[in-house]
Parts: sequence; structure tokens; C-alpha cells
Amino acid sequence: MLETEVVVSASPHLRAGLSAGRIMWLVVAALIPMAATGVYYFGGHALLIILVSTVTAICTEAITRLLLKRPVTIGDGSAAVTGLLLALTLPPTVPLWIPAVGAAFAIVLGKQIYGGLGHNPFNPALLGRAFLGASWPTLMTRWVWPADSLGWATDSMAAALGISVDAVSGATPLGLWADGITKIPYLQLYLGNIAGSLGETSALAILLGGLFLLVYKIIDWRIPVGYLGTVALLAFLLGEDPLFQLLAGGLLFGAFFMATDYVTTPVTRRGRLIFGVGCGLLTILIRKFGGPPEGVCYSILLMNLTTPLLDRWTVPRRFGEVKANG
Amino acid sequence: MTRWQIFKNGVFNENPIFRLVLGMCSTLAVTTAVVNGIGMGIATTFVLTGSNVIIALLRNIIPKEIRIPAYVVVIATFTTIVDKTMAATMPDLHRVLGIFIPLIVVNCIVLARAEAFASKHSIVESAFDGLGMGMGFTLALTLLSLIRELLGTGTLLKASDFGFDGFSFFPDALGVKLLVLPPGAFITLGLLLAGINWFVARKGEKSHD
Amino acid sequence: MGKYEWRLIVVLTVICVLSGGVLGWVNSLTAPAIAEQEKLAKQRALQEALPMATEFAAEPAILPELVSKDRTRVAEVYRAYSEDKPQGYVVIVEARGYAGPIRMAVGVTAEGNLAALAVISQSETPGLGAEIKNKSFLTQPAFRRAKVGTELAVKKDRGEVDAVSSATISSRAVVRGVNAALTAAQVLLERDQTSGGDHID
Amino acid sequence: MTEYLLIVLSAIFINNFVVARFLGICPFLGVSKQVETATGMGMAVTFVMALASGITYWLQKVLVMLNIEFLQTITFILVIAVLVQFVEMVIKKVSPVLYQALGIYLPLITTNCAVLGVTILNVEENYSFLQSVVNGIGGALGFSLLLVLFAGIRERLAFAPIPKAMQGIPIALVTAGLISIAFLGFSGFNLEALLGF
Repeated sequence: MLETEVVVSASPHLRAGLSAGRIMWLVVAALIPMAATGVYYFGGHALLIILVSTVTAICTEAITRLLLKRPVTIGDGSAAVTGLLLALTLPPTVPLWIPAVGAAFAIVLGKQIYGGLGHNPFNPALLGRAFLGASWPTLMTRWVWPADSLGWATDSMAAALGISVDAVSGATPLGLWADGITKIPYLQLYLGNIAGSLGETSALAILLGGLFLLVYKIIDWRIPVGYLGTVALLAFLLGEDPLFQLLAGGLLFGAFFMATDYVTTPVTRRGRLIFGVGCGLLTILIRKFGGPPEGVCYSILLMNLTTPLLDRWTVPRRFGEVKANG
Repeated sequence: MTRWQIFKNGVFNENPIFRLVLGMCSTLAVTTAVVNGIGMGIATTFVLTGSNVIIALLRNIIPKEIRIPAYVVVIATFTTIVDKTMAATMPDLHRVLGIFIPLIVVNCIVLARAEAFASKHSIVESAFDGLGMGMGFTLALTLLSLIRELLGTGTLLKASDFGFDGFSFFPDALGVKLLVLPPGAFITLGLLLAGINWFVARKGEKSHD
Repeated sequence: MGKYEWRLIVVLTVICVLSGGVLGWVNSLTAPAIAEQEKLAKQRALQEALPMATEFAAEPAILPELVSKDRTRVAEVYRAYSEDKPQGYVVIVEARGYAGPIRMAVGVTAEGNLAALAVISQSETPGLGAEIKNKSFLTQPAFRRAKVGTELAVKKDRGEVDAVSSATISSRAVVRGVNAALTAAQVLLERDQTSGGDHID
Repeated sequence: MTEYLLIVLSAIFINNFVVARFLGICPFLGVSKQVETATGMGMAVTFVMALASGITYWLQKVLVMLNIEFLQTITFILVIAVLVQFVEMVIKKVSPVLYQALGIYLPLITTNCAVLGVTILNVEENYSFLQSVVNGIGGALGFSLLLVLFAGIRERLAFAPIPKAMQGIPIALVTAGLISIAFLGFSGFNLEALLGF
């Protein structure tokens, strides 16, 4: 039966560990363009945030495993990926204890209390981000425009948009959109020369990394396509600018790197498509009607919640689940 | 068991929250501040003790078939007494605890003690059991709300309704706000229970050596 | 029915009657105190909402058009006087917040300016939504400038009111309450003007 | 119509009974180990909560009329207890199949504080008869949704090598907390604007 099979083969760890190791390091490689643009635009503090988050994640993983008297698994790269992903979702202004606390939360409560990689129901990096956002809302919404150092000064942006410098400097494109200002040039959104989280600003860098993962067949196209397609379609139907909705905020980053996590998303093809569509629906609803201006993080977490049921309903026979867990 | 042992049993060995895991709803809902936790604890203690005493008093009169509705009536009576008394004397606390005061009537601890203890023991013993269980409940609520209020807002014993600003330990902006939000209730209690499990298991191992 | 069944019924009935009696007695003791507490709290809130007034007279008929809209309810309306001179109105409103109704008193001067706000009762999250009781929120410029005929909104909804940080729902509720109160005051003001001045009926 | 939709959606997503209001936690932790049982429990609770909301609406009217509102708690809980018994009997007679499915959950519902909770909330909110019933259904649907989602996750956790001290209730509580974090995404959601379309 199901139980015995899983218990006897006993180590989803070992199997997942070997292949997961390679996958994880490829994901790290795919994240480098984003980390690089983040540091390029936001400077040395961004680099420190990335380092603190990644190192804390790895150390927390090692310490927790030692305390639990279990084999230390930092070699599979998953802790590094979690730390790196978390850092890329943070505003570039946060004090350095924020990435440290967030990474520790992500590793301990997001993953290790469930027994480690492969058993966590929620995406750990997103949990870390949601935890930080709920706990220190003011610190987590202090945005800066990278512009000043590169000649795209906020004043010229403000002049172009016809609003005050103050109004521009503290807001992300989505924040401005919520205030009814959407004239930010696509090119700027595409290159990432805008206010936002470290890794989410440059659509170009994300698409590079995302294509890399698609080409290496590390992620399934169904989730990003379902996700982005739904957002674009619904934005169009709601009378919003679909291209702006796709490029602004953390959507691309979430669609390629967060919603595609193996462990917390469905294994079946149909399940993945539904997962992507669900994420898209929730994102656009939260953006348009919700409290926070961005809904990517919560949308993916909410859809993580449905993963077991999606797997169940889209796999005709219980058999499938053994594979899913293996 | 002596009376003292009965009392101690409720507070520690069979602590209703930490050991029996009963009465979760009010535990999670009201522990955002220490004052609320203690208030809820005392209100529940009163209902527990009162209903235990009356049920022990009536234990030979109430036929078995109707014991559950009879217990529920007794418990609901004490719940209403607490509800009205608090409304009359501490209107602000009463408002904060809100529907969780009338909901004491469906708090599993109360009915469980009536059924498991008071229906089989003398009045005095039942009183001690109610007090012990109530104190155990209050202790757990206090501990939980202590963690949530201190780490969540940086203050302790803040009771602006009583005109007391409490003690401030660090700026409010640094507090882990999540702890005073609903998720914080679940996570804090879960980790606290895990810590107790771990501690009890370790003590068990040691005593075996 | 046998003797035993009768006994069941009798015992249960006696318990119910006894408990009803006890509760009736407790109620007779506490009801006046509860009413007194409520009256005191209301008096405090009225005074706080319109400090220049000394007497408050309940407006007996609540205007039908004010009763309830948008999860916000105009509960009571008071005319305020100081030495028999009309000073304005205090409107008691109830708006649905995050965790329950937020009940507050809104003072409006005879000129139609918002005088002050006082929260009578609320059950929002301590440390978050409950901060709407704070002076720093209730006395902010956006509220002090408000007057009859204006519609307030929090900054997130493109208004001027600074919401309590990470407690938009609670802040929105307060704003809805203030708007409802201003509407109520406007109706009263207009009615009083057409009826040719205010007097105690 | 919009008004009722607002009550239902709000009770499911924004003020969810379990993760935002903390009602019905005991069955949430107790009857969530399997998706099938969670579904059955959800159906039974929905049925009882809708009925209880409707009946207590009239009961409250009577209490107010007789000026004995202080008997609210005691009469409500007795009515709910009787109602649960009655529902059990009726279902057993009318539909043995349904009884097979729901029977074992029915007695557990009396002490589910979500049922008594929703009836008291209805009175506090001054809901009309229809609003009360809709609120009862909405609250129960929110409870059921969470129960089923939670059961899905817990079925998987049965295979996870969870650290010893965390096993059982602790991991269930922490997971509920993490679910509650995800539901923070709905806080501040402007349902009126959405339904205004």
C-alpha cells in the first residue's frame, strides 16, 4: 500500500537530494542576473542584504539539522536558494537584521519543522517575506528609485509624470498605479530602473533567468504561462493595461521562480495549469481590490494551500500520489 | 489524592491547554494582551469552579440520561453570571473579550471536568479540581499572552482601558506585529506546545536513567 | 410514562427553573449597573466629542434616511447646548471594523465643522487596529479640517486621512463613521435652518 | 442580492471563522486528518449553522419581547443541542445514505463554538432573518473550506519526518498559523468595490 511503499523507500530525501542538488544550483545560476541588476541599481547595501539573507539561511539550516540530530543538508543548495529568493523580494532599504530574521523564519518554520526539503506545504521564501511584511510593515514598504546615481533622477521622472518628487520617491510603479498614475515608460519597467524589491524590478533579468530554467526543463511552462496569461487577460477585461500589469511589481519574478517550486506546487500537468490560473486570478484581485498594492506573494501562498487537493483531483488514481511524494 | 494534589494536577500534570489541549478557541483569540488573557482565565476559573461545585452537589440527584443537558444548564448559568458581572464592573475588558465570554459555555474544559470529575467526587474535591484546572488555564493564557504582547508590541500589561499604559520595553515599531495578528496565536501556541513536549520527553528520559 | 421518566422531566425542569430564577436575580442586580456604565461611557464620549457643550438632548426620532448604509449605522443623535444656546450636534455612529463594530461619537459644531471624535467602544486588534483610539489618529489635521458636506477617505483611497499603520480596515471604518455622522449633521442643520432656528422640543 | 454575497464572501475570506475569528478550532484540529471526513463534517456543520442561525433569530425576538435577554446564552445553547439531536433523528429517518455520511459528526457539533458563536454574532450585528441565515451559511462555508484545505495538507504531513516534539497538535497549530498568514492576503480587501461591478 501507499504507506508502506513510502516508508520502505524511506528517503524521499536521498532521491530528491541528489537530483535536487543539481537543480538547486542551476536555480542559483538563474537568479544571478536578478541579483546583479539589484546590486547594480541599488548599490552595496543590496549586496549586503543578499549576503546576509543567504548566509543566515544556510547557517540556520545547518544549526537546525544539527540540533535535530539529522544529516546536514546544506549541500543540496535548497537553503541557499531560499535565502537568495527571500533577499530578492525585499525592499533595498531594509536594515540588515530584516533579511536575517526573515531567512531564519523561512528555514525553521517554513521548512525544517516539517522535516526538511520536500515536505513543506508552503514556499519558505514567500513565507519569510509574508512574515516580514506583516510584522514590520513600515520597514517593508520603504522604496527608493535607483535612478539618482544613474542620471534617471527622480525629479526628471516626477517632471515626466507631472507629479511631485515626494509622490514619486516613496512609491513603486504599482503604488503609483494605485494612485492613478500609470505613465511609467515600459522601457524603464523592462530594464528595471524603477523602485521595487531587489530582484523584481528588471523584467529583462527575470526573463533571462526564467528562459534559462525553461530551456533546462527545470520549470514547467504551464505555471508561468497560466499565471501570466490569466493576469494579462483579466487586466484587459477589467480595463487595465495588461503590459503594465505584467511588467510592474513582483509578478514575473513570482511566476518564474516562486510559483514553480517543485515541492509546493502540483505535480500533474493539469494541476499546474490550474495552479497558475488561480495565482493569476488572486493576484489581479488583490492588486485591484486588496489591502496591499501587490498580491503576488499572498496569491502564491494561497495557491500552495490548494496543492494537495489539486493533485488529488487531477490524478485519476491514487497511484499518482506515490510518485508525487517520492 | 489530597486536595492540594487535585489542585496541582490541574495546574501542571493535566494542564487543560498544555497537556489536554482543550479550549483552544478562547485561548487563541484573547491572548493578544496579558490583561485580556488573565481576565479570560479568571472568568473561566469562576465558571469551572462554580459548575463543578453545583454538579458535585447534584450528582446523586441527576439521572444519568439527562446529565448532559443538566450540566449544560448549570454551566450556562454560571457563564451568564460572569458575563453580566463583568459587563457591570469591567465594561472595557468585557467588550474586548466579546463573544468569547458567552462561549465559555462551549469550552470543552468545563463540560469535560463536569463529566470526568465533578460527577464522581465530593463537593470540596470538585471545588479544588475546578480551581486547579482554572488556574492551569489562566497560567497558560498568561504565558501565551505574555509572549505575544511583549514580543508583538514591546509593551507589557498595557491596559489603556484601565488607564494604565503598561511597561514599555522597546519601540512599538520594532515589535513582531505578526504575533498579535491571528497567525501569531497559532504559531506561538504550537511552538510552546512543542517546547513542552520536548521538555517532558527529556525529563522522562532522564528519570529512566 | 413510567415513574422514572417522570423523574427525568421533573429534575430537568427544576434545574431549569432554578437557573432561570438565579439568572433573573443576577440580572436584576447587574442590569442597573450595566445601564449606568453605558450611560457614563456615553456621557464621557459626548463631552469629548463636543467639549464646548454642557447639555445634551437626545433627538427622539432618528431620521429614516440616516439609519444605515455601507455597514455603517447612525445609532443616535444628540443636540448639544451650553446655557440653552445651541452648540451643534453629537452623532453616535457604529461602523463595522476589522473585528467588530466600532462605536464612536462625532461632534459637529453649529457652523457645521467637525469638533472632535471619541471612540466609545471597539474590539480591534490590540497594537494594530485598536490604535484608532489614539489621539494622534483622531486629532489629525484631516479630521480637524473636516466639515459638513465633505467626504473623507484614507490616503490609500486617495483621500487625506492618514490611516493607522497596517490597520487600513479599522481606519476606513472610522472614516466611514465620520462621513455618516457628517451627513446626519448636514440633514439636521438644513432642517433646523428651514424650520427657523433651534429650540428644545 | 449583493448584500448577501457580501456577507458570505466576507465570512469565507476576510473574517474567516477559523483563521481570523478563532471559532471552531477544536473540530478544525480534530476532524482534519482526512479530506473525506473533513468534507462530511463541513456539510454537517453548514446544515446545522444555517438552521441554528434561523431559529435563534426568532428566539432572540421572543427573548426581547419577554424582556428576558439575559437568558440568551442558556436558551441558545439548549436550542442548538436539541436542534442537533433533532437533525440527527430526521436525517436518519429521511435519508439513511446521508445519515451514513454525516451521522458520526452530528453529536460533535453541539460543542463546536462556531455554531453558538455565529448565533451570537448575528444578534450583535443586528442581522435580519435572511442575513442571519446567510451569515450562518457563509461562516460554515468558510469553516468547511479551511477544514478541507487543511485536511489535504495534513494527509501529506502523515508521511513527513516531522521532528518528534512537533508531531501531532504542535505541527497542526503551526500549519494553521501559516495558513492564517496566507489569508492575510485578504485583509483590507475591498469587497464592496469588487461586487459593485
